[in-house]
Formats: sequence, C-alpha cells, structure tokens
Amino acid sequence: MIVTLTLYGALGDAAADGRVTLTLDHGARVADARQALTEHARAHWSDPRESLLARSAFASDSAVLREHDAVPDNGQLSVLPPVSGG
Amino acid sequence: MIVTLTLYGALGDAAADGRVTLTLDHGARVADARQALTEHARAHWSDPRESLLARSAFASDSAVLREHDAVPDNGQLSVLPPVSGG
Amino acid sequence: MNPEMLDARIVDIAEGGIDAAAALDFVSDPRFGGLACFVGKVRAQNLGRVVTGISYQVHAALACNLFRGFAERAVQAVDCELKLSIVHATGRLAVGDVAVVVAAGTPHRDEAFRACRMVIEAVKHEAPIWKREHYEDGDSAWSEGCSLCETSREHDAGHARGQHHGHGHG
Amino acid sequence: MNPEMLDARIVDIAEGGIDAAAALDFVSDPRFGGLACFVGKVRAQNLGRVVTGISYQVHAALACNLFRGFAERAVQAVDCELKLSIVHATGRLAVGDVAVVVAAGTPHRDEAFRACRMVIEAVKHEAPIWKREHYEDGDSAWSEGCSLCETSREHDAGHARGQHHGHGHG
Repeated sequence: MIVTLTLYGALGDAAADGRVTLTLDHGARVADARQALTEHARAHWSDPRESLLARSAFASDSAVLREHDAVPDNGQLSVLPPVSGG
Repeated sequence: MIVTLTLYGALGDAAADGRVTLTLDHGARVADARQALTEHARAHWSDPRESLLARSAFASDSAVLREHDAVPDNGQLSVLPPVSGG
Repeated sequence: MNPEMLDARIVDIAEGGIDAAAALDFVSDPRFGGLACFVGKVRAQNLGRVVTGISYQVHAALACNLFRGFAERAVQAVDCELKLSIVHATGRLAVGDVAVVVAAGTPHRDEAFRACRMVIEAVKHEAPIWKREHYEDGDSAWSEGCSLCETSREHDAGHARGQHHGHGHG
Repeated sequence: MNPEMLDARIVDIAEGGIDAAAALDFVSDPRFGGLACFVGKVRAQNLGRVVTGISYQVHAALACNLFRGFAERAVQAVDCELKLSIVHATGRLAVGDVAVVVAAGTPHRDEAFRACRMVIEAVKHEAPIWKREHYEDGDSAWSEGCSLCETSREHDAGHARGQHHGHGHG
C-alpha cells in the first residue's frame, strides 16, 4: 500500500512540502511505518533526525495510534514530534 | 467612652439605621463591647439573636479585631455576622 | 504588594457590572504566560430553592483592606511575580450577574491557578460581605456564612469538612 | 459530551485573536455559580532568551478530536454539569497575544477549577500543537515538547518531575 506521511513541527522542513510517500506491505502496522520512515530519512535527509523520529507519534486524523495499530486504510498518517501547545 | 457599633448582614435590621450607641469604660476591649452589645440586645431587641452575636466578629475599618484588642480610639466598631461573599 | 500589581475594588451593580475581561487585562504583563481567572455568578438555584436574585452588602473599606492582605498571602505562597485583580459586587444582582471576579497573572500557570484559588477562598470565607437570597415566592433570607470569630471559626472549619457550606453558590 | 456543552476550536490569528470573554460567556449557564478560566499568553522571555513571537502549527482536525476527548475526561472527573471552551491559536503570535483559552463552568467552583486545570494540562501535554519561538536576534527554534509515544512519554514524565519543562511558557 502507498502511504503518505505528513510531517509536523520540527520535522516539517525535512521533506519538500512536509510530506513523504512510502510503499508498505499490505496490512502494515504503525511500527512498520516508523521503521520505513526512519530508513527513508537515513537515505534521503541531510539530517535524518533519528532521535526525534524515535520520540514521534503516528496518528490518523482522529486519534494518536499505537505501534501495533494498523496503518489507516486511507493511507494517510501524520507524524507528530513531541508537542508544545499552550 | 461612647462607641458606635454598625451592624451588618442579618444584624442590620435589629436597630434603627443599623447602628447602636453604647457607653463603655475607658480602655474597653472588644470582649467588653461584645458583652455590652449582648446586654443591649436582650434589653431592647425583640429578637436578641444571642447565638448570632456570639458568632459575630468586631472590626475597625482596617482590620478584624480579637477579643483582647482595645476598642478603637475613634469609637467606631463594625459588628460582622458570619460572612457569605462570593 | 506594589499597588500597581493589585486591583482591589467593590463595584456597585447600579453603576455597572463587573468585567472579567478587564480583570484579565489588568493582570496581563509581557513577563506573564499564565493568567487564571475565577468568575462567580448568581445561579438560579441554591439548596433546592429557586433563586431570583441576590443582594450583597459589603463593608467596602474593610473589604478592600482585607483584599490587600489576601494578595500579600498569595504573593508569599507563590513566591513569584504576580498581578491580582479582586473585584466584588454590591447591591442587588439578578441570576447570571457577576458577583465576584478574581484574576491572577504570573510567569507560569501553576502559580496563577494557586494564587487565584487561594484568593477566591479567602474572599468567600474571610471578606466582610453578606448575601441575602431572594426566592421566587418573594421570600428572602441571609445566607448562613462563615464566622470571622476565632473561636467560632474553629467550629465552622470542622463543620465545613463534613458537608457542603450553605452559602457557597460558586 | 453533549456538543452544546463544548466549544473546541482552533483559531487562525490572521483571522482575529482569541476572546477570553466569549469563552466565559459560552460556559455560563443559569445553573452555574462558578466559572474558571485559564489564558495562556506569549511572554517576552523564555529560558533566558528574549522572545519576539511564537509561531504555532496545529494539526487542527486531530486537535479538535482530542479536545473532545479531554472534555470527556473532565466530565468523568468532576461528575457534575459542565460546560467547556477549549480554543487554541495557530499562526504567528506576538508577545501578549493569547495562545490558548480554557474555560469551565460548573454549579460550584471546585469542579470548575479542577476541570479547567485538567484540560489545560492535557492541551499542553497531549494536543498536536507545535511551537516555534522567535528571538530578538532573528533566530528561531522549535520548542522541545512532550512526546506522544507511549514509551517516550514514560521517559518524559520522569524527566518533567525533576525540572521545569523547556516548552512551558504558561
């Protein structure tokens, strides 16, 4: 499946227009998306920010997901680095 | 000394214009004023409200006084029944 | 407390209501990230009776003096830069009218919340203010309240722990 | 939570600021005697640096969804009638601009304070919002923040107990 990851906060400038598109196996889980994004960052980003990625959460438009959750069927994931609202 | 006591809250309608004037010994303390007001109430009020007077505090215009404090030199005391602000 | 840091006032409802936004403005400061505010309003019911309004009587001079003392205690407690606004209404209020506003501004939020809470508790339990509730049947009654006598206060404190105060509409 | 009881919104600063008075109006109700409100403002300094403004980025759809969850938690915690307003800014804010308002209305004050505090803590630690501080020398930096990963959050919680968070301006 083709998954589009939207990068927020300090990750936003890592990719053009703040988005990365990856191809994952059918039935992929959040942990798989995290692994694929980390590998993509190592290969394509001048600063792969692995520590920040490790502390980032993945979310659908309605909820923050856990590692074992399935990647949403619509192929849309948000990557949320540590938050600092308020 | 002549002392004017201004009555607040539920005590206010006990006396005409909410005030009682009493004559106390020179050097009187708050406890003396309380005693004199209680006796005045027994003598002159249709409902002497002794329980309410016992729970009332006495104050100058700047502070709530304690029983052993002297009656202010200006002869002005406020009688404060239990408060219910807010 | 520096007078510029404290707005302590009694407002006659006949001359206009209390403005919470103005209180928040007063406690704002470029150094402050956190403002906490409490607004006490007249509610339509108390202890099972339908309330149509509340008349407040206030010993204004003493109240403002005591408000300054409450502010000093809050400064001591939070131990940081603090601006406070403490404004209470007097006169006859209708349901929904603002009876009291306490606002606190500090660099960080925890101190603002603590100062705001401390001060509203003091206003409710220690300020020379009396509330008479008016009911839909035309009856009215002074609220029970908290004694300011030392000896009675100890009794009240034990009583308050066991049940709701009869005079707390907020 | 009944939608009439909750106003959860993200406001673009370019379309006007956040109005704390409107939030207090929203949480008012004839049944409510106590309203508590927190206002977070951009302050002129953080961690020793002079701040000239803050840019907020917000995942608005997710944020509003999570705000509803925060409100549900507050309802569970206070176990009484409750209205909440949770409004956060997005875009570039200047010093003194309102970044966030949380207002809570309840019959009595303790529940209003508790709900307000619970919700602002959740907004600060759990909402998908990111802050970039701008400094007087033209530099800017994303704030450190709280991880939303389960494993990282445990680490952050231990860290936070030991010292001030780097991202709390209010």
